[in-house]
Amino acid sequence: MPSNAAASDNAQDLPPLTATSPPALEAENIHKRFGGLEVLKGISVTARDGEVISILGSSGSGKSTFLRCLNLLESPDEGRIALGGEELKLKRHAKDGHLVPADPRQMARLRAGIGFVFQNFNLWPHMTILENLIEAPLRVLRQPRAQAIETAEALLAKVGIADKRNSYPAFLSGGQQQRAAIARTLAMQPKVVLFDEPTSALDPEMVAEVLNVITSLAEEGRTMLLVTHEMRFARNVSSRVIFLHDGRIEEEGTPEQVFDAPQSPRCQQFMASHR
Amino acid sequence: MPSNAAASDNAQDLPPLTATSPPALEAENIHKRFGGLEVLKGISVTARDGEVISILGSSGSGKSTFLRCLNLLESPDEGRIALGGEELKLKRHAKDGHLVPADPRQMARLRAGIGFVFQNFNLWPHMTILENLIEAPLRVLRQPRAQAIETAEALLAKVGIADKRNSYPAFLSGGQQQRAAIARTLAMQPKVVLFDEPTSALDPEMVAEVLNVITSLAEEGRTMLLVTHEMRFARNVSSRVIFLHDGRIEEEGTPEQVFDAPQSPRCQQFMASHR
Amino acid sequence: MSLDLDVAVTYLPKLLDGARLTVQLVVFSGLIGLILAVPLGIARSSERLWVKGGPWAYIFFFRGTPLMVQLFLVYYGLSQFPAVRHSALWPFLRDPYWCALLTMALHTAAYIAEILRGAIQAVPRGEVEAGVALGMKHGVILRRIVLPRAVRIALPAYSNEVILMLKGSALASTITLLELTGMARTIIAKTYMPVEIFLAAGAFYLAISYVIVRLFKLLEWHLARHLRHRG
Amino acid sequence: ADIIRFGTEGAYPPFNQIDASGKLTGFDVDIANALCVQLKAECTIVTQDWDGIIPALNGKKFDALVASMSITPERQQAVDFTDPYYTNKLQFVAAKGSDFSPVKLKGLVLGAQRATIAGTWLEEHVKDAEIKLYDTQDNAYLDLSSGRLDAILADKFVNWDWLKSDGGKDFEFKGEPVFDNDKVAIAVRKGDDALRQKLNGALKAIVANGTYKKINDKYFPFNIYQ
Amino acid sequence: MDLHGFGPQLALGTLMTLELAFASLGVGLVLGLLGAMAKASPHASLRWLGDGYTTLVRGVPELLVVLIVYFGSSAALGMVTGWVGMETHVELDPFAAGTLALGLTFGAYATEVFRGALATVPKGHIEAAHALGLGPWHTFSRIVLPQLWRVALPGLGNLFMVLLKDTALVSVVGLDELMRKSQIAVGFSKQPFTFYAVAAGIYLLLTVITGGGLMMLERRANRGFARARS
Ligand SMILES: Nc1ncnc2c1ncn2[C@@H]1O[C@H](COP(=O)(O)OP(=O)(O)OP(=O)(O)O)[C@@H](O)[C@H]1O
Ligand SMILES: Nc1ncnc2c1ncn2[C@@H]1O[C@H](COP(=O)(O)OP(=O)(O)OP(=O)(O)O)[C@@H](O)[C@H]1O
Ligand SMILES: [Mg+2]
Ligand SMILES: [Mg+2]
Repeated sequence: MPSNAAASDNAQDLPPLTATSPPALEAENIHKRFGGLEVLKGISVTARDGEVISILGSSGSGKSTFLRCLNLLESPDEGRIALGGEELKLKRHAKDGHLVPADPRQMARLRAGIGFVFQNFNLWPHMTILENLIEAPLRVLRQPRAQAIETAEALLAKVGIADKRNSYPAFLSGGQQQRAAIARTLAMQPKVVLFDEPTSALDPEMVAEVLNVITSLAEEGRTMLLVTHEMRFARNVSSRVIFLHDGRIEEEGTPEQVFDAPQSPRCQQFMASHR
Repeated sequence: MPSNAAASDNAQDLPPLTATSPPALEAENIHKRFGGLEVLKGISVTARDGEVISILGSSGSGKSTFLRCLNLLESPDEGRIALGGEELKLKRHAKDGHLVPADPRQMARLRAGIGFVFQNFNLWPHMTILENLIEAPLRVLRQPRAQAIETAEALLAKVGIADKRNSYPAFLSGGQQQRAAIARTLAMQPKVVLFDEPTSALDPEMVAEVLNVITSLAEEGRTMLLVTHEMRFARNVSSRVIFLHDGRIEEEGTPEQVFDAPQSPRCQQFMASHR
Repeated sequence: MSLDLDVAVTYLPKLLDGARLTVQLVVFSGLIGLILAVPLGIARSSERLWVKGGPWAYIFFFRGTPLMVQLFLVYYGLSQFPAVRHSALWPFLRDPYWCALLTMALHTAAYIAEILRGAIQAVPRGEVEAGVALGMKHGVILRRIVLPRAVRIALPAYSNEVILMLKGSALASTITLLELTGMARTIIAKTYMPVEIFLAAGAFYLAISYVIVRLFKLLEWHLARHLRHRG
Repeated sequence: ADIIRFGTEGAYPPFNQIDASGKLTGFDVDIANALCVQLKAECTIVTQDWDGIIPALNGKKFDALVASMSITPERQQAVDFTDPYYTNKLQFVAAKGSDFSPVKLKGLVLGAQRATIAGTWLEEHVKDAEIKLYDTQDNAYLDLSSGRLDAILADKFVNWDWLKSDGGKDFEFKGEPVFDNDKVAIAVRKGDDALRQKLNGALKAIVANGTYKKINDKYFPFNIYQ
Repeated sequence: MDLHGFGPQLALGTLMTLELAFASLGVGLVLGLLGAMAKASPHASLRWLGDGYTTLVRGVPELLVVLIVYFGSSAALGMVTGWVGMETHVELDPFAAGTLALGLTFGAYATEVFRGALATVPKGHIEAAHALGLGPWHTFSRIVLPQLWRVALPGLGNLFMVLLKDTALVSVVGLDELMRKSQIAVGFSKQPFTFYAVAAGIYLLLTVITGGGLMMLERRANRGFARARS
C-alpha cells in the first residue's frame, strides 16, 4: 500500500492526461437523508483530471451536503465513490445504516488527496495563520518544516494576506479568513479540490484573484468541484455546470448550455433571476 | 426618558418624511485603530429616512469595522454618532482611551432601533430558529408572545424558511442561516438596519428575494446601510454608494456615478475588476 | 478570644515538614493522575461502547466513592488479607506513603478524565472536520487540534481539581501520614491550641493554593494568546 | 427545674456509643443521667465530633461534656473540670505469644490514638521506637492486626472491650499498666463554677448512695473509680 | 450482609447527606454565577472581590470553613445582638451553618468552572444580543447562561460529586450524615469493612442517580449542537 508521502508525490507530478486514464473523481448514486428529510436522491458525478465543475442550486438544495458526502464528512446512505480509479471501501454502519469508511487508512490517504474549503472556513483558532497552513503538510505529508513554510508563504502571498501570517484567525476580516482557508487547503496540493462557496466573503477584486488561482490549478491538471452562487464566476471558471434541485441533478452541461439555454423549467426560472 | 416600548412605537409609525426631519443616522469623523493598524481614518456618513447606502471596498478595508462602530460593537477612538437627531452620549474610557457609551440605558434604547445583520450570522445555537426570532421582541419590546410568533412566522415565510422554524441553527444550510439572521433582525422592526454582506451565502434567487425585502423596507421609510460585494445587487438597491479605501471614503455618489464613472484611480481599478 | 501566636511560631518547623509532605503528595499524585487521565478521558469521549465502557466504570467508581473510603480500603482493607501481606507488593503496600500516593492518583485521574471529556466534546465540530478533510489521521487531529483546544477549555476546572487534591491530601492523616493536617492535629493534641494551630495550617494551605492558582493563571495567560489583542 | 445540656462524642465504646436504634448508651451516658436524677434537673445529651467538642462547649452549644475526657494541663487552659468520675489506666496490647514487653521498646512500631493520653504518653516516654498516631482507636487496632504495628497503648478499659471482641481474639494485655493515674472528669465552660459545684455535689452523692457502683458493674467486672 | 440493625440509621444518614448536598448546591450555584460574573466584570473592584473569594475559600481547607462558619457565625451574631443590648444567645443551627459553609466552598469552585465555560461562548453571540438591544441581564440569562451551562455541566457534575462526599465534613458540627452514621456503626459493631463498603455502595448509588440526572441535563443542554466526530 502506498504511503502518504507517495500519495503526495502523485499529486505533484500528475499522470499525463489521456483518454484512458481513470477519472479523478467518480461519485455514483449518492443518497443522503437527515431524519425524515431526503436531501440527496441519487446524485452521480464524474470529474476528469483538470475539470472544473460548478454546482448550482438554490439554498438548501443539498450542495454542501453533496460535497461533504464526497469526502465522507457526511455519511451517505447509499452510493459509490472512487478517486483516481481507486474505489473507496465502504461498509454499512451496524446501527444507523449509513455508509462509513471500511478502511480508515485508505480513507485518510485518499482524503489527503482531496482538499475541502469550508463554507464557514473552520480555521483553527489556537494557531496563527501560518501554523494553520503548515499543520497538515507537516503531519500528513511529513514535509520538512522549511519547505512547508516556504510553500505556505508563497500561497499566502498569492491570496494577498502575507502580512497576516502571524495573526490569529480571530483578528482577520471575513474575506481574509476565507483566503486563509483556501490557502490552507491548497498547501496540501490536493489532486481534487472541493470548494464550498469560496468567494462568498470576497470583494470582486479578490473574486477575480481566486478565479485566477482556480484556473491555474485546473491548468496544472487538478480537478475541482465548486459550489457557488456567483454566476459570472461559475461561467468563467467551469468546464461543466450542474444544477441541483430537489435532491436530483436537474440540468447538466457546459456553462453555455446551462446558463444560456437551460432545458428544465426550474433551471430556467433560476437563471432568469440572475439576469 | 422614554422607555424601550416607546422607542419601538416610534419605529413602527415613522414620522412623515419632510425635508426638515433630522437624519436617521449621522456618523461624523469615525476613527478606529487596532493596535498599530489604523483601520478607519475619519469616516463621516449621513443617512436620511428611507435611504439605502451601499458600502463597497476591498477585503480588509474596514467596512465591517465601520458598521460595528456605528452601534458601538466596536469602540471608536474618535467621532460622533446621532440617531434620529438624538446624539449618542459617549465618554472616553479612562484606561484605553476609546469612546464608550456614557449612558447604558440610552445605548440599549437606541440599539433596539438599529438592526445589525452579521457577516457570520451569529445565530444562537441553543435556540430554534423561531426562538431566535422572538427572543428580542419578547424581552426588549415586551411584545405578547402570540404577536411575536405571528410576526416571526410571517418573516420566516417571507425569507422562505418557514419549514425550518423548529430546527436548530446547526442543522441549517449556510443560506438558510443567513436568511434566519436577516429575519431575526427585521423582527425588531428597526428604523435603521446595518447589513454586513447579507447575501454572501445566497443563491441568485434568494438575492433577488432579499433585494425585494430591502426595497420594501426602504419604501416603509427605513434606512439601511449595507456592506456588499455584489455589485449588481448594490446598484439595484442603493440610493447612494460609498467606496472605502485605506480607511477613508475614496468615492461617494449615486450608483450611476460610482459604478459607471468613478473618479479616483483606486475605485476605477476596483470597478474594472467587476466588469 | 485571644490568640497565642507563640505556639504557632514554636511549631513552625514541624508544620513546614508537614507542608513539604503535602506538596510532595499533591505534585506526584497530580502528575501520575494526569498521565492516567489523558487516555482515560479520550477513551471516555469515544462513541464506541467497548472503548468508553472501561473508562466509564473506572470514573464511576473513583468519582462515586469518597477518597476517605478508598484510602481506608487500600490501606487497612488490603492488609487484612494474608495473601497480600505475603505478596511481593507488601513492602510497597505496607508503607502509608505509597498507599496514599496510589489512591490519590487513581482518584484524581477519574476526575481529570471527566473534565477532559467535557472539554473534548466542547471543541467545535467544524474545526475537527477541517482536520479530517485535510487527511489528518485520528491521532493527529486529537494531538494537534482537539487536545490543545480542550486543554484551554478545561484549564480552570483542572486548577480546581488540583486544589481539591491539595485539600484531599489531608485525608492521608487518617492513615498515619504526618502531612500538614496530620502534623497540625498532632501538635494540637500536645498543645490543645486548636485555633492557633489550625489557623497556621490554614495559612499554609492558603499559601500553597495561592501558588497553584498563580501558576495556572500564568499558564492560562500563555495559552490564551490567540484571543489576546496584538498591537 | 434546671436544664443541663450535655455533650458527648458517641464513638467511644463502652463509655459513649450510639446503638442501632440511634440511642446513646454507655457508661458516660448513664453517669450523666444519674447526676441529673440526683439534681432533679432536666437533661439532654447531644453527640458531637471529637474535634469540635471543646469549641462547641465554649460556643455554648451545650453546658457540660461527659465524654471520657482526661484532665490535662492543656485542656485546663480551655475548660474547667469537675472532680474525676473515673480513673483510667494505660496498658499495652500485643499479639498473643509475642515476646513484647513494655520495658524493651527499642526499634518497635507502636500505635495509639491521636489526641489521647496514650498518644501523649508514648511521645513523652518512648524515644527509640517509631510511634504512629491514628484518628480512631479502631484504625489502630486494624493496623495491629495487619502486622504494621507491634503493639498498641490505649486505655485499659477500651482495650479490654476490644480484646473481648472478634477482632481482638488473637491479642492480649502485655505487662502492667504503664500509667495509672489518668483522671477523667466532666468539663464545663471556664468560670462556670455554679454548674461545676452542683455536678461535684451530685457526683459525691451517687458514689455514696451506690448508684455509681451499679453503673460500674453493668460495664466492668472491676472498680474503675479509683 | 449483617448490618447489626443499623439499616434505618444509615438510611437517616443518607437522607441528611442528600438534604445537605442539595441545599448547598442551591447556595453554591448562585454564588458561583455571581463569582464568575464578578471575575468577568469590567470593574476592577468586582474582579478583585471575585478573586479574593475564590482564592480565600478555595485555599482554606473545607473543614476550617465549616468550623469558621459554625463557631464564627454565632460569635458574630452574638456580637451584633450584644450591641443592640440583647443578651440572648443566638446561633446558626448546624444545618444552616453546614449548608452555608458547603455552599460557600462549592460556589468558589463553581466560579472557576463557570468562568472557563464563559470563555467558550462566542463573542458574536453576545454581540448579536447587544445589537438587538437585549440588556445585560437578558443577554446573560437568555444567551450566555444556556450556552455556558452546556460547557459547565461536566465540571459542575464533578463538583457535585465532591460536594456529596464533603457533606461528611459537617459531622464536626454535629450533623449525623452518612459517613458519621457509618463510623458510629463501626464503633459499635467493630466491623469497619462491612460498614465502609455499605457506605461506599450508598455513595455509588447516589452517584448513579446524580449521574443519570446529569446525563439528562447534558442531553437537554446539547440540543442544537451537532457533536464533532473524527
Ligand atoms: N479585533 C481585531 N484586532 C486586530 N485587527 C483587526 C480586528 N478586527 C479587524 N481587524 C483588521 O482590521 C482590518 C479591517 O477589518 P474589517 O473586518 O473591517 O474588513 P472588511 O472591510 O469588513 O473586510 P471583508 O470584506 O473581508 O469582510 C483588517 O485588516 C483586519 O485584519
Ligand atoms: N445535520 C443536519 N441535520 C438536519 N438537516 C440538515 C443537516 N444539514 C443540512 N440539513 C438540511 O439539508 C438541506 C440541505 O442542506 P445543504 O447545507 O446541503 O444546502 P446547500 O445547498 O448547501 O444550501 P446553501 O446554499 O444555503 O448553503 C437543508 O434543508 C438543511 O436544512
Ligand atoms: Mg451550503
Ligand atoms: Mg467584513
